[in-house]
Amino acid sequence: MIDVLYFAWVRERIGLPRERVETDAPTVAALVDQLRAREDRYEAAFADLSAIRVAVDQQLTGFDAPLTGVREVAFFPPMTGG
Amino acid sequence: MIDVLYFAWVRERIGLPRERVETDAPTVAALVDQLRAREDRYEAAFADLSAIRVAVDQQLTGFDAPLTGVREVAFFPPMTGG
Amino acid sequence: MEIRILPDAFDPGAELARFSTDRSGTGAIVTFTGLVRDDGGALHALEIEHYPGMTEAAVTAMVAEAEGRWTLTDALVVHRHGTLRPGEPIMMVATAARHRAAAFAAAEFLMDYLKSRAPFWKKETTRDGTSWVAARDEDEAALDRWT
Amino acid sequence: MEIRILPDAFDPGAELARFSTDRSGTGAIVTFTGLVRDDGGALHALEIEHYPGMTEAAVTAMVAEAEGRWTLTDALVVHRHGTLRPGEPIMMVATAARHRAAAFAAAEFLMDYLKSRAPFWKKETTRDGTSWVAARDEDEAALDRWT
Repeated sequence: MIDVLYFAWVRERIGLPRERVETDAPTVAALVDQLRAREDRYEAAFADLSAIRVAVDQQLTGFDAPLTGVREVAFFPPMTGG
Repeated sequence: MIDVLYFAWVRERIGLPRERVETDAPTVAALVDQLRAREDRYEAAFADLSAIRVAVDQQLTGFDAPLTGVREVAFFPPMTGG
Repeated sequence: MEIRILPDAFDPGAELARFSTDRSGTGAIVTFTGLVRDDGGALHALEIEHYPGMTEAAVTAMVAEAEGRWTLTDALVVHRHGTLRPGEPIMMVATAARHRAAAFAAAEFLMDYLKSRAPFWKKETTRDGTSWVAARDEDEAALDRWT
Repeated sequence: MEIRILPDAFDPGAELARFSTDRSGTGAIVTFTGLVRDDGGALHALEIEHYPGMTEAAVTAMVAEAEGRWTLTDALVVHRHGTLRPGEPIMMVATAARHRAAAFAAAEFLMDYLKSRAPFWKKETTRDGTSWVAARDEDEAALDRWT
Protein backbone atom coordinates (compact mmCIF):
# COMPACT_ATOMS: atom_id res chain seq x y z
CA MET A 1 0.00 0.00 0.00
CA ILE A 2 1.27 3.40 -1.02
CA ASP A 3 -0.10 6.83 -0.05
CA VAL A 4 -0.68 8.75 -3.27
CA LEU A 5 -1.04 12.52 -2.93
CA TYR A 6 -2.33 15.07 -5.44
CA PHE A 7 -1.83 18.83 -5.38
CA ALA A 8 -3.19 21.89 -7.21
CA TRP A 9 -5.02 21.13 -10.47
CA VAL A 10 -3.98 17.46 -10.35
CA ARG A 11 -5.92 17.24 -7.06
CA GLU A 12 -8.87 19.11 -8.55
CA ARG A 13 -9.07 16.89 -11.63
CA ILE A 14 -8.85 13.68 -9.67
CA GLY A 15 -11.19 15.08 -7.02
CA LEU A 16 -9.31 14.07 -3.90
CA PRO A 17 -6.14 15.14 -2.09
CA ARG A 18 -4.84 11.67 -1.23
CA GLU A 19 -5.69 8.01 -1.31
CA ARG A 20 -4.13 4.70 -0.35
CA VAL A 21 -3.38 2.57 -3.40
CA GLU A 22 -2.77 -1.17 -3.47
CA THR A 23 -0.25 -1.59 -6.26
CA ASP A 24 2.46 -3.88 -7.56
CA ALA A 25 3.78 -1.20 -9.93
CA PRO A 26 7.59 -1.33 -10.00
CA THR A 27 7.98 2.32 -11.00
CA VAL A 28 6.15 5.65 -10.83
CA ALA A 29 5.41 5.37 -14.57
CA ALA A 30 3.78 1.97 -14.05
CA LEU A 31 1.69 3.40 -11.18
CA VAL A 32 0.55 6.23 -13.44
CA ASP A 33 -0.51 3.69 -16.09
CA GLN A 34 -2.55 1.80 -13.49
CA LEU A 35 -4.22 5.01 -12.27
CA ARG A 36 -5.04 6.18 -15.82
CA ALA A 37 -6.75 2.85 -16.51
CA ARG A 38 -9.09 3.35 -13.55
CA GLU A 39 -11.36 6.25 -14.51
CA ASP A 40 -11.63 9.22 -16.85
CA ARG A 41 -10.73 11.72 -14.12
CA TYR A 42 -7.31 10.04 -13.70
CA GLU A 43 -6.88 9.94 -17.48
CA ALA A 44 -7.70 13.69 -17.55
CA ALA A 45 -5.23 14.46 -14.78
CA PHE A 46 -2.38 12.46 -16.30
CA ALA A 47 -3.09 13.23 -20.00
CA ASP A 48 0.06 15.36 -20.36
CA LEU A 49 2.87 14.00 -18.21
CA SER A 50 5.20 16.81 -19.29
CA ALA A 51 3.01 19.10 -17.15
CA ILE A 52 3.33 16.90 -14.06
CA ARG A 53 6.07 16.61 -11.48
CA VAL A 54 6.51 13.74 -9.06
CA ALA A 55 7.92 13.33 -5.58
CA VAL A 56 8.68 9.96 -3.99
CA ASP A 57 8.84 10.00 -0.21
CA GLN A 58 8.92 13.82 -0.44
CA GLN A 59 11.93 13.95 -2.79
CA LEU A 60 11.54 15.30 -6.32
CA THR A 61 12.31 12.57 -8.81
CA GLY A 62 11.40 11.27 -12.28
CA PHE A 63 8.72 8.92 -13.58
CA ASP A 64 11.28 6.14 -13.86
CA ALA A 65 11.84 6.09 -10.07
CA PRO A 66 11.35 2.63 -8.50
CA LEU A 67 8.59 2.13 -5.91
CA THR A 68 10.21 -0.62 -3.85
CA GLY A 69 9.83 0.23 -0.15
CA VAL A 70 8.20 3.58 -0.96
CA ARG A 71 5.49 4.90 1.37
CA GLU A 72 4.37 8.08 -0.37
CA VAL A 73 4.13 9.29 -3.98
CA ALA A 74 2.90 12.78 -4.89
CA PHE A 75 1.82 14.23 -8.23
CA PHE A 76 1.55 17.95 -8.92
CA PRO A 77 2.11 20.66 -11.54
CA PRO A 78 5.37 22.63 -11.75
CA MET A 79 5.82 24.52 -8.49
CA THR A 80 5.11 28.22 -8.19
CA GLY A 81 6.53 29.26 -4.83
CA GLY A 82 8.21 32.46 -3.84
CA MET B 1 38.15 83.00 -5.16
CA ILE B 2 37.39 79.28 -4.94
CA ASP B 3 36.15 77.32 -1.94
CA VAL B 4 38.54 74.39 -1.46
CA LEU B 5 37.28 71.53 0.70
CA TYR B 6 39.21 68.63 2.24
CA PHE B 7 37.80 65.38 3.59
CA ALA B 8 38.99 62.40 5.63
CA TRP B 9 42.79 62.06 5.90
CA VAL B 10 43.35 64.87 3.37
CA ARG B 11 41.52 67.16 5.80
CA GLU B 12 43.53 65.80 8.72
CA ARG B 13 46.90 66.28 6.99
CA ILE B 14 46.12 69.80 5.88
CA GLY B 15 44.53 70.58 9.23
CA LEU B 16 41.35 72.29 8.09
CA PRO B 17 38.09 71.28 6.42
CA ARG B 18 37.82 74.17 3.97
CA GLU B 19 39.39 77.45 2.97
CA ARG B 20 38.88 80.19 0.40
CA VAL B 21 41.74 80.30 -2.09
CA GLU B 22 42.68 83.19 -4.35
CA THR B 23 43.98 81.48 -7.47
CA ASP B 24 44.56 81.98 -11.18
CA ALA B 25 45.15 78.25 -11.71
CA PRO B 26 43.51 77.16 -14.97
CA THR B 27 43.07 73.51 -13.89
CA VAL B 28 42.76 71.39 -10.76
CA ALA B 29 46.29 70.11 -11.34
CA ALA B 30 47.63 73.68 -11.39
CA LEU B 31 45.74 74.45 -8.18
CA VAL B 32 47.29 71.39 -6.54
CA ASP B 33 50.76 72.62 -7.58
CA GLN B 34 50.08 76.02 -6.00
CA LEU B 35 48.83 74.42 -2.78
CA ARG B 36 51.82 72.04 -2.55
CA ALA B 37 54.17 75.01 -2.85
CA ARG B 38 52.59 76.67 0.18
CA GLU B 39 53.57 74.52 3.15
CA ASP B 40 54.76 71.05 4.09
CA ARG B 41 51.30 69.98 5.28
CA TYR B 42 49.93 70.51 1.76
CA GLU B 43 52.92 68.69 0.28
CA ALA B 44 52.21 65.79 2.68
CA ALA B 45 48.53 65.69 1.74
CA PHE B 46 49.13 65.76 -2.01
CA ALA B 47 52.32 63.65 -2.10
CA ASP B 48 50.57 60.73 -3.84
CA LEU B 49 47.91 62.01 -6.21
CA SER B 50 46.90 58.47 -7.19
CA ALA B 51 45.40 58.21 -3.68
CA ILE B 52 43.32 61.39 -4.09
CA ARG B 53 40.00 61.98 -5.80
CA VAL B 54 38.66 65.37 -6.81
CA ALA B 55 35.21 66.89 -7.20
CA VAL B 56 34.56 70.20 -8.95
CA ASP B 57 31.30 71.87 -7.99
CA GLN B 58 30.30 68.58 -6.36
CA GLN B 59 30.87 66.46 -9.47
CA LEU B 60 33.61 63.80 -9.53
CA THR B 61 36.19 64.69 -12.15
CA GLY B 62 39.89 64.44 -12.98
CA PHE B 63 42.91 66.61 -12.18
CA ASP B 64 42.81 68.00 -15.73
CA ALA B 65 39.41 69.63 -15.12
CA PRO B 66 39.36 73.40 -15.87
CA LEU B 67 38.59 75.85 -13.06
CA THR B 68 36.95 78.60 -15.11
CA GLY B 69 33.78 79.71 -13.37
CA VAL B 70 34.18 77.06 -10.67
CA ARG B 71 33.04 77.87 -7.11
CA GLU B 72 34.04 74.75 -5.19
CA VAL B 73 36.80 72.16 -5.45
CA ALA B 74 37.05 69.20 -3.05
CA PHE B 75 39.92 66.76 -2.42
CA PHE B 76 39.48 63.44 -0.66
CA PRO B 77 40.61 59.79 -0.61
CA PRO B 78 38.70 57.06 -2.49
CA MET B 79 35.20 56.87 -1.06
CA THR B 80 34.15 54.13 1.34
CA GLY B 81 30.39 54.40 1.59
CA GLY B 82 27.76 51.69 1.94
CA MET C 1 18.96 28.89 9.96
CA GLU C 2 15.29 29.51 10.56
CA ILE C 3 12.43 28.29 8.36
CA ARG C 4 8.78 29.05 8.97
CA ILE C 5 5.94 27.79 6.75
CA LEU C 6 2.83 29.39 8.16
CA PRO C 7 -0.87 30.00 7.45
CA ASP C 8 -0.98 33.43 9.09
CA ALA C 9 0.10 36.89 8.04
CA PHE C 10 3.63 37.94 8.95
CA ASP C 11 5.35 41.33 9.13
CA PRO C 12 8.52 41.66 7.00
CA GLY C 13 9.59 44.76 8.93
CA ALA C 14 9.42 42.93 12.25
CA GLU C 15 11.33 40.01 10.71
CA LEU C 16 14.13 42.30 9.48
CA ALA C 17 14.22 44.14 12.81
CA ARG C 18 14.76 40.85 14.62
CA PHE C 19 17.10 39.39 11.99
CA SER C 20 19.39 42.44 12.04
CA THR C 21 19.75 42.57 15.84
CA ASP C 22 22.73 41.07 17.71
CA ARG C 23 24.48 40.15 14.48
CA SER C 24 28.00 39.34 15.49
CA GLY C 25 30.40 39.16 12.53
CA THR C 26 27.78 40.43 10.07
CA GLY C 27 28.28 43.45 7.84
CA ALA C 28 25.62 42.75 5.22
CA ILE C 29 21.96 41.71 5.34
CA VAL C 30 19.87 41.16 2.22
CA THR C 31 16.13 40.54 2.26
CA PHE C 32 13.68 39.63 -0.44
CA THR C 33 9.97 40.10 0.21
CA GLY C 34 7.35 38.80 -2.22
CA LEU C 35 4.02 40.64 -2.22
CA VAL C 36 0.67 39.71 -3.76
CA ARG C 37 0.64 42.06 -6.76
CA ASP C 38 -2.68 43.80 -7.16
CA ASP C 39 -2.41 44.20 -10.94
CA GLY C 40 -4.69 47.18 -11.11
CA GLY C 41 -7.45 45.80 -8.90
CA ALA C 42 -8.11 42.73 -11.07
CA LEU C 43 -6.90 40.29 -8.44
CA HIS C 44 -9.24 39.52 -5.55
CA ALA C 45 -7.34 36.80 -3.71
CA LEU C 46 -4.39 34.44 -3.96
CA GLU C 47 -4.65 30.91 -2.58
CA ILE C 48 -1.38 29.13 -1.81
CA GLU C 49 -1.39 25.37 -1.49
CA HIS C 50 1.61 23.47 -0.20
CA TYR C 51 2.82 19.96 0.58
CA PRO C 52 3.19 19.76 4.37
CA GLY C 53 6.33 17.90 5.37
CA MET C 54 7.99 18.05 1.96
CA THR C 55 7.88 21.84 2.00
CA GLU C 56 9.89 22.10 5.20
CA ALA C 57 12.34 19.42 4.02
CA ALA C 58 12.84 21.01 0.59
CA VAL C 59 13.37 24.53 1.98
CA THR C 60 15.74 23.24 4.66
CA ALA C 61 17.79 21.50 1.97
CA MET C 62 17.93 24.71 -0.11
CA VAL C 63 19.14 26.77 2.83
CA ALA C 64 21.73 24.11 3.70
CA GLU C 65 22.92 24.19 0.07
CA ALA C 66 23.21 28.01 0.21
CA GLU C 67 25.17 27.76 3.47
CA GLY C 68 27.54 25.35 1.75
CA ARG C 69 28.11 27.64 -1.22
CA TRP C 70 28.56 30.91 0.67
CA THR C 71 29.78 31.78 4.13
CA LEU C 72 26.65 33.08 5.84
CA THR C 73 26.22 34.11 9.44
CA ASP C 74 22.49 33.31 9.24
CA ALA C 75 19.56 32.72 6.90
CA LEU C 76 15.78 32.99 7.27
CA VAL C 77 12.91 31.81 5.07
CA VAL C 78 9.28 32.63 5.85
CA HIS C 79 6.54 31.44 3.45
CA ARG C 80 2.80 31.65 3.79
CA HIS C 81 0.11 29.29 2.62
CA GLY C 82 -3.67 29.74 2.65
CA THR C 83 -5.63 32.74 1.40
CA LEU C 84 -3.87 36.07 0.80
CA ARG C 85 -5.14 39.48 -0.27
CA PRO C 86 -3.51 41.92 -2.72
CA GLY C 87 -0.58 43.75 -1.15
CA GLU C 88 0.01 41.11 1.52
CA PRO C 89 3.49 39.60 1.96
CA ILE C 90 3.68 36.06 0.52
CA MET C 91 7.16 35.18 1.61
CA MET C 92 10.52 36.50 2.69
CA VAL C 93 14.15 35.47 2.52
CA ALA C 94 16.88 37.07 4.63
CA THR C 95 20.60 36.35 4.47
CA ALA C 96 23.42 37.65 6.66
CA ALA C 97 27.13 37.61 5.81
CA ARG C 98 30.37 39.51 6.41
CA HIS C 99 30.26 41.15 2.97
CA ARG C 100 27.50 41.98 0.53
CA ALA C 101 28.46 39.67 -2.35
CA ALA C 102 27.69 36.50 -0.39
CA ALA C 103 24.47 37.92 1.10
CA PHE C 104 23.14 38.96 -2.32
CA ALA C 105 24.14 35.74 -4.08
CA ALA C 106 22.65 33.50 -1.38
CA ALA C 107 19.37 35.46 -1.37
CA GLU C 108 19.05 35.22 -5.16
CA PHE C 109 19.93 31.53 -5.10
CA LEU C 110 17.28 30.83 -2.46
CA MET C 111 14.66 32.81 -4.39
CA ASP C 112 15.38 30.97 -7.62
CA TYR C 113 15.05 27.59 -5.91
CA LEU C 114 11.99 28.55 -3.86
CA LYS C 115 10.23 29.69 -7.04
CA SER C 116 10.63 26.41 -8.90
CA ARG C 117 11.63 23.70 -6.44
CA ALA C 118 9.66 24.29 -3.24
CA PRO C 119 6.24 22.57 -3.31
CA PHE C 120 3.92 25.58 -3.36
CA TRP C 121 1.17 26.25 -5.89
CA LYS C 122 -0.66 29.54 -6.41
CA LYS C 123 -4.26 29.95 -7.50
CA GLU C 124 -5.60 33.37 -8.40
CA THR C 125 -9.15 34.60 -8.06
CA THR C 126 -9.76 37.55 -10.34
CA ARG C 127 -12.89 39.26 -11.57
CA ASP C 128 -12.83 36.67 -14.40
CA GLY C 129 -12.76 33.61 -12.15
CA THR C 130 -10.07 31.36 -10.67
CA SER C 131 -7.00 29.87 -12.29
CA TRP C 132 -3.76 28.18 -11.27
CA VAL C 133 -0.70 30.33 -11.82
CA ALA C 134 1.51 28.73 -14.49
CA ALA C 135 5.22 28.29 -13.88
CA ARG C 136 7.25 30.81 -15.89
CA ASP C 137 9.93 29.55 -18.28
CA GLU C 138 12.24 32.32 -17.08
CA ASP C 139 11.96 31.05 -13.49
CA GLU C 140 13.05 27.58 -14.60
CA ALA C 141 15.83 29.11 -16.72
CA ALA C 142 17.04 31.17 -13.73
CA LEU C 143 18.21 27.94 -12.08
CA ASP C 144 20.81 27.39 -14.80
CA ARG C 145 23.12 30.04 -13.41
CA TRP C 146 23.69 28.00 -10.23
CA THR C 147 24.71 24.73 -11.89
CA MET D 1 12.45 57.83 -4.81
CA GLU D 2 13.43 58.71 -1.27
CA ILE D 3 16.93 59.56 -0.07
CA ARG D 4 17.84 60.34 3.51
CA ILE D 5 21.36 61.20 4.69
CA LEU D 6 21.11 61.48 8.43
CA PRO D 7 23.19 61.77 11.61
CA ASP D 8 20.82 59.73 13.77
CA ALA D 9 20.15 56.03 14.18
CA PHE D 10 17.46 54.51 11.97
CA ASP D 11 15.50 51.25 12.17
CA PRO D 12 15.77 49.02 9.05
CA GLY D 13 12.72 47.02 10.15
CA ALA D 14 10.57 50.15 10.38
CA GLU D 15 11.88 51.25 6.97
CA LEU D 16 10.94 47.93 5.36
CA ALA D 17 7.55 47.93 7.06
CA ARG D 18 6.80 51.33 5.60
CA PHE D 19 8.39 50.63 2.21
CA SER D 20 6.37 47.42 1.73
CA THR D 21 2.99 48.97 2.57
CA ASP D 22 0.53 50.18 -0.11
CA ARG D 23 2.75 48.90 -2.90
CA SER D 24 0.54 48.96 -5.97
CA GLY D 25 1.98 47.01 -8.90
CA THR D 26 4.83 45.61 -6.78
CA GLY D 27 5.58 41.91 -6.45
CA ALA D 28 9.19 42.08 -5.26
CA ILE D 29 11.06 44.11 -2.67
CA VAL D 30 14.79 43.75 -2.04
CA THR D 31 16.63 45.41 0.81
CA PHE D 32 20.28 45.65 1.67
CA THR D 33 21.28 46.70 5.18
CA GLY D 34 24.89 47.45 6.09
CA LEU D 35 25.84 46.94 9.73
CA VAL D 36 28.92 48.01 11.66
CA ARG D 37 30.74 44.67 11.93
CA ASP D 38 32.03 44.05 15.41
CA ASP D 39 34.98 41.87 14.33
CA GLY D 40 35.22 40.03 17.60
CA GLY D 41 35.05 43.04 19.86
CA ALA D 42 38.13 44.77 18.37
CA LEU D 43 36.09 47.66 16.96
CA HIS D 44 34.97 50.35 19.38
CA ALA D 45 33.39 52.89 17.03
CA LEU D 46 33.00 53.84 13.40
CA GLU D 47 33.03 57.49 12.37
CA ILE D 48 31.45 58.32 9.01
CA GLU D 49 32.35 61.61 7.36
CA HIS D 50 30.46 62.86 4.33
CA TYR D 51 30.35 65.78 1.91
CA PRO D 52 27.05 67.60 2.57
CA GLY D 53 25.39 68.65 -0.65
CA MET D 54 27.43 66.45 -2.94
CA THR D 55 26.30 63.33 -1.07
CA GLU D 56 22.62 64.00 -1.73
CA ALA D 57 23.31 64.94 -5.37
CA ALA D 58 25.47 61.87 -6.01
CA VAL D 59 23.01 59.43 -4.41
CA THR D 60 20.08 61.02 -6.24
CA ALA D 61 21.93 60.60 -9.54
CA MET D 62 22.63 56.92 -8.75
CA VAL D 63 19.00 56.20 -7.97
CA ALA D 64 17.89 58.02 -11.13
CA GLU D 65 20.37 55.92 -13.12
CA ALA D 66 18.95 52.73 -11.56
CA GLU D 67 15.41 53.84 -12.38
CA GLY D 68 16.51 54.34 -15.99
CA ARG D 69 18.05 50.87 -16.24
CA TRP D 70 15.28 48.89 -14.55
CA THR D 71 11.55 49.42 -14.17
CA LEU D 72 11.14 50.08 -10.48
CA THR D 73 8.01 51.04 -8.60
CA ASP D 74 10.11 52.75 -5.91
CA ALA D 75 13.57 53.04 -4.39
CA LEU D 76 14.90 54.13 -1.01
CA VAL D 77 18.39 54.97 0.22
CA VAL D 78 19.14 55.74 3.87
CA HIS D 79 22.73 56.44 4.93
CA ARG D 80 24.11 57.58 8.26
CA HIS D 81 27.00 59.79 9.09
CA GLY D 82 28.55 60.59 12.48
CA THR D 83 29.58 58.11 15.17
CA LEU D 84 28.27 54.54 15.07
CA ARG D 85 28.71 51.59 17.42
CA PRO D 86 29.29 47.93 16.48
CA GLY D 87 26.08 46.24 15.34
CA GLU D 88 24.38 49.51 14.36
CA PRO D 89 22.89 49.90 10.87
CA ILE D 90 25.09 52.11 8.67
CA MET D 91 22.86 52.32 5.64
CA MET D 92 20.03 50.68 3.76
CA VAL D 93 18.86 50.36 0.18
CA ALA D 94 15.36 49.19 -0.76
CA THR D 95 14.04 48.57 -4.27
CA ALA D 96 10.51 47.66 -5.40
CA ALA D 97 9.55 46.16 -8.78
CA ARG D 98 7.01 43.87 -10.43
CA HIS D 99 9.44 40.95 -10.54
CA ARG D 100 12.49 39.96 -8.53
CA ALA D 101 15.17 40.24 -11.22
CA ALA D 102 14.84 44.03 -11.51
CA ALA D 103 14.62 44.52 -7.73
CA PHE D 104 17.77 42.45 -7.10
CA ALA D 105 19.77 44.02 -9.95
CA ALA D 106 18.88 47.58 -8.96
CA ALA D 107 19.76 46.96 -5.30
CA GLU D 108 23.14 45.49 -6.22
CA PHE D 109 23.81 48.32 -8.66
CA LEU D 110 23.01 50.93 -6.00
CA MET D 111 25.22 49.19 -3.45
CA ASP D 112 28.18 48.99 -5.83
CA TYR D 113 27.91 52.70 -6.62
CA LEU D 114 27.28 53.78 -3.03
CA LYS D 115 30.41 51.89 -1.95
CA SER D 116 32.80 53.64 -4.34
CA ARG D 117 31.11 56.75 -5.73
CA ALA D 118 29.14 58.33 -2.89
CA PRO D 119 31.26 60.76 -0.84
CA PHE D 120 31.43 58.96 2.49
CA TRP D 121 34.60 58.04 4.39
CA LYS D 122 34.86 55.63 7.29
CA LYS D 123 37.26 55.87 10.20
CA GLU D 124 37.57 53.02 12.66
CA THR D 125 38.52 53.23 16.30
CA THR D 126 39.81 49.91 17.54
CA ARG D 127 41.75 48.84 20.60
CA ASP D 128 44.86 49.67 18.55
CA GLY D 129 43.88 53.26 17.70
CA THR D 130 42.12 54.98 14.83
CA SER D 131 42.54 54.54 11.09
CA TRP D 132 40.73 55.44 7.89
CA VAL D 133 39.15 52.47 6.16
CA ALA D 134 40.89 51.88 2.81
CA ALA D 135 38.83 51.41 -0.34
CA ARG D 136 38.83 47.76 -1.43
CA ASP D 137 40.00 46.87 -4.93
CA GLU D 138 37.11 44.44 -5.25
CA ASP D 139 34.62 47.24 -4.59
CA GLU D 140 36.10 49.26 -7.44
CA ALA D 141 36.16 46.16 -9.65
CA ALA D 142 32.48 45.48 -8.86
CA LEU D 143 31.54 48.58 -10.87
CA ASP D 144 32.83 46.98 -14.08
CA ARG D 145 29.79 44.72 -14.40
CA TRP D 146 27.50 47.72 -14.92
CA THR D 147 29.44 49.37 -17.75
